[in-house]
Amino acid sequence: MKNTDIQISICGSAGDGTIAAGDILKRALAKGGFKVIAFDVYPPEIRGFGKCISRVRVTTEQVYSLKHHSDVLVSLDDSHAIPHVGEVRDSGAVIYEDTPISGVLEGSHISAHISPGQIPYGLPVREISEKETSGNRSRNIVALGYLAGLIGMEPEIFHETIADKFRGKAIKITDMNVAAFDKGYALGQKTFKLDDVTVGKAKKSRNKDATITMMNGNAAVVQGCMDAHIKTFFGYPITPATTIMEKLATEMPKVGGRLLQTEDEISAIAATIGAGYAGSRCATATSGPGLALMAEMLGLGVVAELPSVIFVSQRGGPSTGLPTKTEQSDLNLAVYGRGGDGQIIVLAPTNVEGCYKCAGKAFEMAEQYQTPVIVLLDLYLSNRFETVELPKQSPFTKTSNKAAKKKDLEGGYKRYAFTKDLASPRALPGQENGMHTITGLEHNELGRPSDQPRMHEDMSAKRHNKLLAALSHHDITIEKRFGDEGDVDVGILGWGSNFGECLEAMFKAREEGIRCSAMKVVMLSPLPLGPINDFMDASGEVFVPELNYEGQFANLIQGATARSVHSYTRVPGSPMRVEDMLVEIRRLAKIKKAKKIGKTKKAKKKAA
Amino acid sequence: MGNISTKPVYLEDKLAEIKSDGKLEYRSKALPTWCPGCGYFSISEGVTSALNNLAIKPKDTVVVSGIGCSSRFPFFVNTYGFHTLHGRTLPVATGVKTANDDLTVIAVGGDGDGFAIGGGHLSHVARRNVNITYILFDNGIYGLTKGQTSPTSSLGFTTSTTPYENHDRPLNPLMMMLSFGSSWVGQGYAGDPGHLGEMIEQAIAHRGFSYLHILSPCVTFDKTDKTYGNLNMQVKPIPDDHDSSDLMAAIAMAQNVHKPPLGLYYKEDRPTLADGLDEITQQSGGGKNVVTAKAAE
Amino acid sequence: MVQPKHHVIIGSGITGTQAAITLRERDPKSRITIITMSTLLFYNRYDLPDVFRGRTDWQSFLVYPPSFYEELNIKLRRGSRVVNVDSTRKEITLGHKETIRYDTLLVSSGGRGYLPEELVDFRSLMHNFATFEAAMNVKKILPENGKVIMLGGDMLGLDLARNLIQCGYTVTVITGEHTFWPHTVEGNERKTFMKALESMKVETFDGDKAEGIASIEEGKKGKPARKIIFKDDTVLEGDVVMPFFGLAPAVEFMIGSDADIERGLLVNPELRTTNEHIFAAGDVCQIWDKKDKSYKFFYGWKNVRAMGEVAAKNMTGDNTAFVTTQDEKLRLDKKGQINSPFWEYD
Amino acid sequence: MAKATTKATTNDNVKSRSSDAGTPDSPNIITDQGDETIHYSDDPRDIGWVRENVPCQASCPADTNIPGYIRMIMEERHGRSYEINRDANVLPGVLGRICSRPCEDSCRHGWPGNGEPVGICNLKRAAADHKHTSHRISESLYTPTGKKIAIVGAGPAGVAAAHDLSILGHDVTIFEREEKPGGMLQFGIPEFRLPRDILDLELHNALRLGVELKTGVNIGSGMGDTRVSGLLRDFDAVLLATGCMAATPLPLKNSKKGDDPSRDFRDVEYGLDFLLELHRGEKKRVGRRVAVVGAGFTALDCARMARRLGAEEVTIHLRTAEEYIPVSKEEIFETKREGVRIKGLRTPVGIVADKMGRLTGVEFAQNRLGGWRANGRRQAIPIDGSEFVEPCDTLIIAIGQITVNDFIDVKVDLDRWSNVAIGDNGMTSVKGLFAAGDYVSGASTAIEAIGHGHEIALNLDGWLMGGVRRKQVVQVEKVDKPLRDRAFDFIERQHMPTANLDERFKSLEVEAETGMDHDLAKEEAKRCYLCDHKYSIDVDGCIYCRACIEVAPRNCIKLVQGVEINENGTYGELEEASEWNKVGAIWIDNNQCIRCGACFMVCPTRCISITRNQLVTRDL
Repeated sequence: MKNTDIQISICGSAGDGTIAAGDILKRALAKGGFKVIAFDVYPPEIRGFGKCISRVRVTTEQVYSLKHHSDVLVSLDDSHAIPHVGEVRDSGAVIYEDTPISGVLEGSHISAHISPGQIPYGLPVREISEKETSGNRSRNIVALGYLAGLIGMEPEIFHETIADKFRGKAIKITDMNVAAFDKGYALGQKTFKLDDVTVGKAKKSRNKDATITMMNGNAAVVQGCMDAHIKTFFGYPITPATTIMEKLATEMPKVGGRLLQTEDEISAIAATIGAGYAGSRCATATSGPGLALMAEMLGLGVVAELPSVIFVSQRGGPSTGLPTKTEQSDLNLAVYGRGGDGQIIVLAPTNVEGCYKCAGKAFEMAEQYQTPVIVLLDLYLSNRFETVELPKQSPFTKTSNKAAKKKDLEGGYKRYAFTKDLASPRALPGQENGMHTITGLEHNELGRPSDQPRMHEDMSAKRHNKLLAALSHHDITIEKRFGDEGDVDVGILGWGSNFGECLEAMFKAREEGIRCSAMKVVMLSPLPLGPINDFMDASGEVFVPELNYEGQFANLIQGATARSVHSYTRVPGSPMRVEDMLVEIRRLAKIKKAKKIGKTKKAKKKAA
Repeated sequence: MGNISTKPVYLEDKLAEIKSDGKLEYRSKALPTWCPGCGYFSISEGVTSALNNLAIKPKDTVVVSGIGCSSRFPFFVNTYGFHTLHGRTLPVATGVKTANDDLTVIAVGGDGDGFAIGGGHLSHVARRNVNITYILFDNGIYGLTKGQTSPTSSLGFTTSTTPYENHDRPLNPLMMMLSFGSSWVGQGYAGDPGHLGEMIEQAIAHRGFSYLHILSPCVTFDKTDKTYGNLNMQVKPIPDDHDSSDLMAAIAMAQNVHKPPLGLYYKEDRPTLADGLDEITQQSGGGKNVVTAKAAE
Repeated sequence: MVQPKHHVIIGSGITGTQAAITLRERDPKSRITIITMSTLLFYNRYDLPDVFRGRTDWQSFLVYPPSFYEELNIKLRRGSRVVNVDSTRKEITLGHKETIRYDTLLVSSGGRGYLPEELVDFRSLMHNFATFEAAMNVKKILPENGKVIMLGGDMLGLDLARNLIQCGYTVTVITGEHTFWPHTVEGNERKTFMKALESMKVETFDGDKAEGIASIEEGKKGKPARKIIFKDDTVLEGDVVMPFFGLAPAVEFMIGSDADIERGLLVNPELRTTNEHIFAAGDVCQIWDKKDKSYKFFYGWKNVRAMGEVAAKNMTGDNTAFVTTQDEKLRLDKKGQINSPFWEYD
Repeated sequence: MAKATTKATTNDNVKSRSSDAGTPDSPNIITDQGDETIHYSDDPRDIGWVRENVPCQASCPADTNIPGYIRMIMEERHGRSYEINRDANVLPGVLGRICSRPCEDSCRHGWPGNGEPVGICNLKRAAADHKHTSHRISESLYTPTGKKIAIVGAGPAGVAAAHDLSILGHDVTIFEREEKPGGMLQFGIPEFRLPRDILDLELHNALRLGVELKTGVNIGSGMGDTRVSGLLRDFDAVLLATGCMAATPLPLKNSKKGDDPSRDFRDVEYGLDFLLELHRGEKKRVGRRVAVVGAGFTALDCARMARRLGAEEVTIHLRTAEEYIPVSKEEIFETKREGVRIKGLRTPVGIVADKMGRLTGVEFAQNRLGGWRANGRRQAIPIDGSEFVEPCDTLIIAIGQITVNDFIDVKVDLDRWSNVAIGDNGMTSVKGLFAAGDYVSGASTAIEAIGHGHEIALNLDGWLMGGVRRKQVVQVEKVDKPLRDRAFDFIERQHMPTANLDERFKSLEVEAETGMDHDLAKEEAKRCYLCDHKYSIDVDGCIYCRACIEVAPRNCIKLVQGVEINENGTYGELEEASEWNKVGAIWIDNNQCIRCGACFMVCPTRCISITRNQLVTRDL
């Protein structure tokens, strides 16, 4: 049986239910046992009339990014979908409305743009929707049903997913949508299928200790928080981090956790740090503009050595920037963005499963090293859906507090005692004999204000060096290498959400015969310099692709290693094109070859 | 509210009337991007009518906003506009007005922008009596970020961040603004565009800080609470015998949140920020106010 | 600058496609658009019986690959139904409400299977053979060695019949006035050809003798899927019932235009309709025959392709008259089997 | 933009509502006393609105309030539906079967993109079929005037006029040549299309208010004939409605007398005479192969009748083509289904007979199509030398009817087609002598005759009474909420059930169409857009939020900056605006509106209102 690898794009105007249709599609297919990677693009407008695209790639085997060409395009709004007809491959399907409301000028209908190699499927979406529901709101579901019927997916999993989607609404709403789906489905089944898009069988997982689910990065963060027994959360809505708070708002009260929407980010981080002081596992979530607002309070977290976890989902910047577009341009802000020497831990997961791990580990590290921990995601990863295997048993500790013991408390408790591992035993409010005062001022071991030069040097060293221990952290993958082993022509050093594209590019390059490997760096601060240097030693040319303009990661690496890399930066607001990266890799492989030949010639000359 | 008469209306008569009226001059070319049915359309209509009726030229008007659905407003009127940062509307507006007294400055914003993130600024702009108009679009929800609870969300209201009901008691903006010292406080309703237009006109005409609170349904994210259907049943006009110079009566009336009275609550004439600044200039023995001098030319 | 002309062709069959090729040769800079209801690119319907030989990949039926249309810069509007032609504004309205302006228009929408009005009530119990999709549908439901009842028995049907028989199916033709359409075969000649049919193992049943069909019904469980009941109470059973009563021109969308219609679009030998910008070619038109002084249909692959070429020439300023090149006689080959020029194509 | 010059004068026309409540002219009056719910207007823009927006009514020669009666079927008030019909046309059950249906050609549901027209005619019949068995006819009678009126001819025009005039208080006497009333309905239409019991019942109901019917009376100048001059002396007014009862002759080659082959050949006859004789009770025979020449209902009726009389091959020969003949597609389909074949582009030019004088064939010339004639029909031009022969045993010629004037013994002015000339009020050149129906207009349709009879009756009354007593105004009535569901728009046109072919041929009386049952009729009634409903936006209350446009099923609500005003004061095209500062109003484009009600439901300021706008006749 052929492996399934289908990418479906649904494109419409905001309000058409584009994203909702994509959501049902990916949930249903994940339920059916497929691997799913999905990413939506939606406009910054309120509901307005902007373009929405939901892209879902469904596969039998694990893949790492979306494809550049889709197999099916569903148009819910021609004006938005027409520019995307070209992304459908030859013999792929284009599904569209063939009974629009009003007349259109020549060329304004999508059928005018379908190339001879693509297969057109027109259907009266709106009419069917209105017929079934007396309204046009179910057009997306009708189109989805048609798609499912056409390429032969199981209707039952869709019924369940639709019921889930509309749970809590009137039963009539669910019934109407199921009816709309079925009408579309029946029509799709009846339609003579001419494209070559087919669905194979899904593979069943064998891991008994894991549950397979489909979720996006933000949901994985939430799952990580929940498995790490989060207690308090304070947040302020901001795209694209809002859904973390929304989900936690549902989940946390169920296990006695508390969540509060504060009036702004300033208040959110303040409350988070306050809760951390009180010993609660706590977090907040924001994006670049909110992180900027939090900078001052994070400085307090550093100097006061209090645990807090900040989930940051990056979007296009600077300032309000591109609220609904993805970018990796808050690296500098996360790593450096505080007044004074304010080093903290920054983790950047590269996929949805990583979001889960990093979220849980962030709490452990924050407590263990008594520091704010930023988990750096971006819109692409926050909203990208993947099927993941999550352990049935939580792998995270309930607390990693280095609690002040009886002997620590005897004879004047030193909140900032210099110890071997540099993390001081911590007393929590309510603990007997542990009373102390926290301040943003520089302080001595007791926590009392001190402006002595030696104290500032020692405390600065303490705050800096205690974090280095996190580099030897056994429980988290700080760096990991894929592809060819040993010396390679091109080594790709990637980080964050973009690493999926790096992997796809690496695999493609290897297919072309280029010796190539890719390494991901998950911990951005402090930086795992040892393995990075090793990787650079093994790589003829080091290729560092990332989604920001300045090459923030490349600069970080170059600054830390004093070695040069090939920085490759793009800021399209969308994921990087694998094809474009491949062009660059080929170019670098040629440079490497030329150098090799040069070297050999030189060597021969020498010998002669 | 709506034409319940069966008497026919003739389009060409109506169009001629609207064209000669001049209101359209205050609209931008671009169509508003609010969700169809949004109460903000009503406010937009009211503001343009009011400016037109008061004969304030578009060039002399500045509309300042922050972040949120309502803060898109400057894009839909044909005046000077300033779309600033979340919650920071009022300080920017104060700066604009202080720089040029001749401008009519209208600050617009929503309940989240004004009473959550920007709440700290409210009290100060009110007590200083900056001569600007603050039009507060209250839909009791965060629309732009797709439906979270706001400071004016009702108790028990369910949103995506209060999935188990909102337990935070909503603010009483009218009482706050009355107590902060707003020199003009009134309330309108998007579902009653006629009355709303009159209120906006009065608010702009007032010399001093005027605060107009507008109840406006979010048709997309609030299907249960502050809907047109519910508000239509709740709102009522302020009784004719209300004395708008009586602050205590106004505060008492502001308590009636279940049957919100529509109209002018309180009005007081007192020196504005600019008056005070002029006074200080004089006291310090300095020269003539630069702003006024410019205007005099 | 002079705008390039927009030639629009309705119908993507052999006539329309040939016209597009000729138009491109003669007017390299023009815009050419072919509008068709089909979702497929042009294929020969003559090939369709191959479906029963297991040729079921639609791509193998395509006469030209997709790149052909791109190379010739021919715009294809598939899945599009023409609902109106406004000849005063020179505009075509499609089913999805898009309007397309043309400078010259060629109507080559062909014909669709005619079904006598008295059989219309039973339409849902019959299967047609007009498109690839329809052919695949018949193939799907016809059991191995199954039996096909063919009504009418025009030459399209008889072609299918001989192919089906070679594939091991049985075929019964209910004969009547449409048998051998478009050939006119009467008297003794008809008897000869009927016999020849039998020698080709086509079973025949004289429908007229049985006073015509009274009804078509679904067969009982375990029995063949269809039964035909004649007015004289004769009953015939089969797995599939297929009507083959010749073609009726597809012209309904032209009713609002000022091109004349009788059964088909009426054209002069240069294939011009009564509107100077509208031409018609193929099975959809009736061509004025000066000699016979009547409007005549010309069927067959050679004819309709020639018509496409003639129309294209005349659309680009020529004045060529269409002359049929096809022998219209039904004949017997050396083995005594029926052969028809209607079945011949390159 | 055209500037409006007409100012509303509607205030002058507002009358007290209470006096109208419950009169047959104003059905369904909302009796709620709270606010003004009924308004009357004679503003040309309002009358124009109804004329343009209720296309079915506008195209009905009798001005039938079609949305009104269809709505009643929807409400299962078949009796009320029947009475609304009867206001315009006293023979609903008859017309529900044989009407030429100009309304369906103009029905909004049949406009491009909207699907197929509503089965208006079938519903008319359904109302008649399903009204209660003890249905009470409502007539509002006027006080007797003492005036006496004679009507010549009891065809549809005469009967319609007689009915109306008797209601208006006049004493009416009808003189009819045949033994039974009904004219062409009684003698020209086969029973398989119109059962005679239905016809007789409705004729009886039309005339039973006191009209005196004298049958078997020949009006003419011969012996024993009643003379028109005498009637003019004995009555205050005389109305001629004698119809078009003579067949148009067809001159053919080989016919001795040149102009009328039916006199030379036994097997050649005129369709009209064929049907008249059949319905007077004569036994008719046809050969095995019948050729019918003609393109109207009569030709189709003769062909179908020939099949029933045993002909095996019946062919209708057309001069033009099927596309261009004035008969509904359903009728053509049923005709073909009965085995009749239709062949086009041929003009009969001669008769072919054997030595015995028996018909063996007809000679035709091949035609080509010519231009359009003034009446909207195609011209056919025979081609020289293209003659050919079609064999047949019987030839029926049904190419039209003409009027006969030789029965009038007073001098009356004729028009250039030799029809009687009448003035605007229907009066001929002779004082007190009026004319109506086909007799005036030449052969037309039953509904045109009824419409004309109706109209002339009102004029005649005006003349007799010294002034018009009634006037047409628009009654604007509030409707609380939309009466339709969007889903209704997707209901397919319901087809008229028919008898199967075997059944039909069992006897000449078996009705081919069997009528819609209760549920089928209701389903079809749902399809009516109720075009008399007007959705309007109160611009003063509109906040331009476009909620209505969002839910609109078509491009029916528009941002407008101007509007064309037609010369007659009605609205033309809306001028749309795309820029916000040009948008004067959001307005419902009534041409596009399909009355689905979606906009009404969503309007946040409730500024959309629905009114039912009906033309009513009010006493002055």
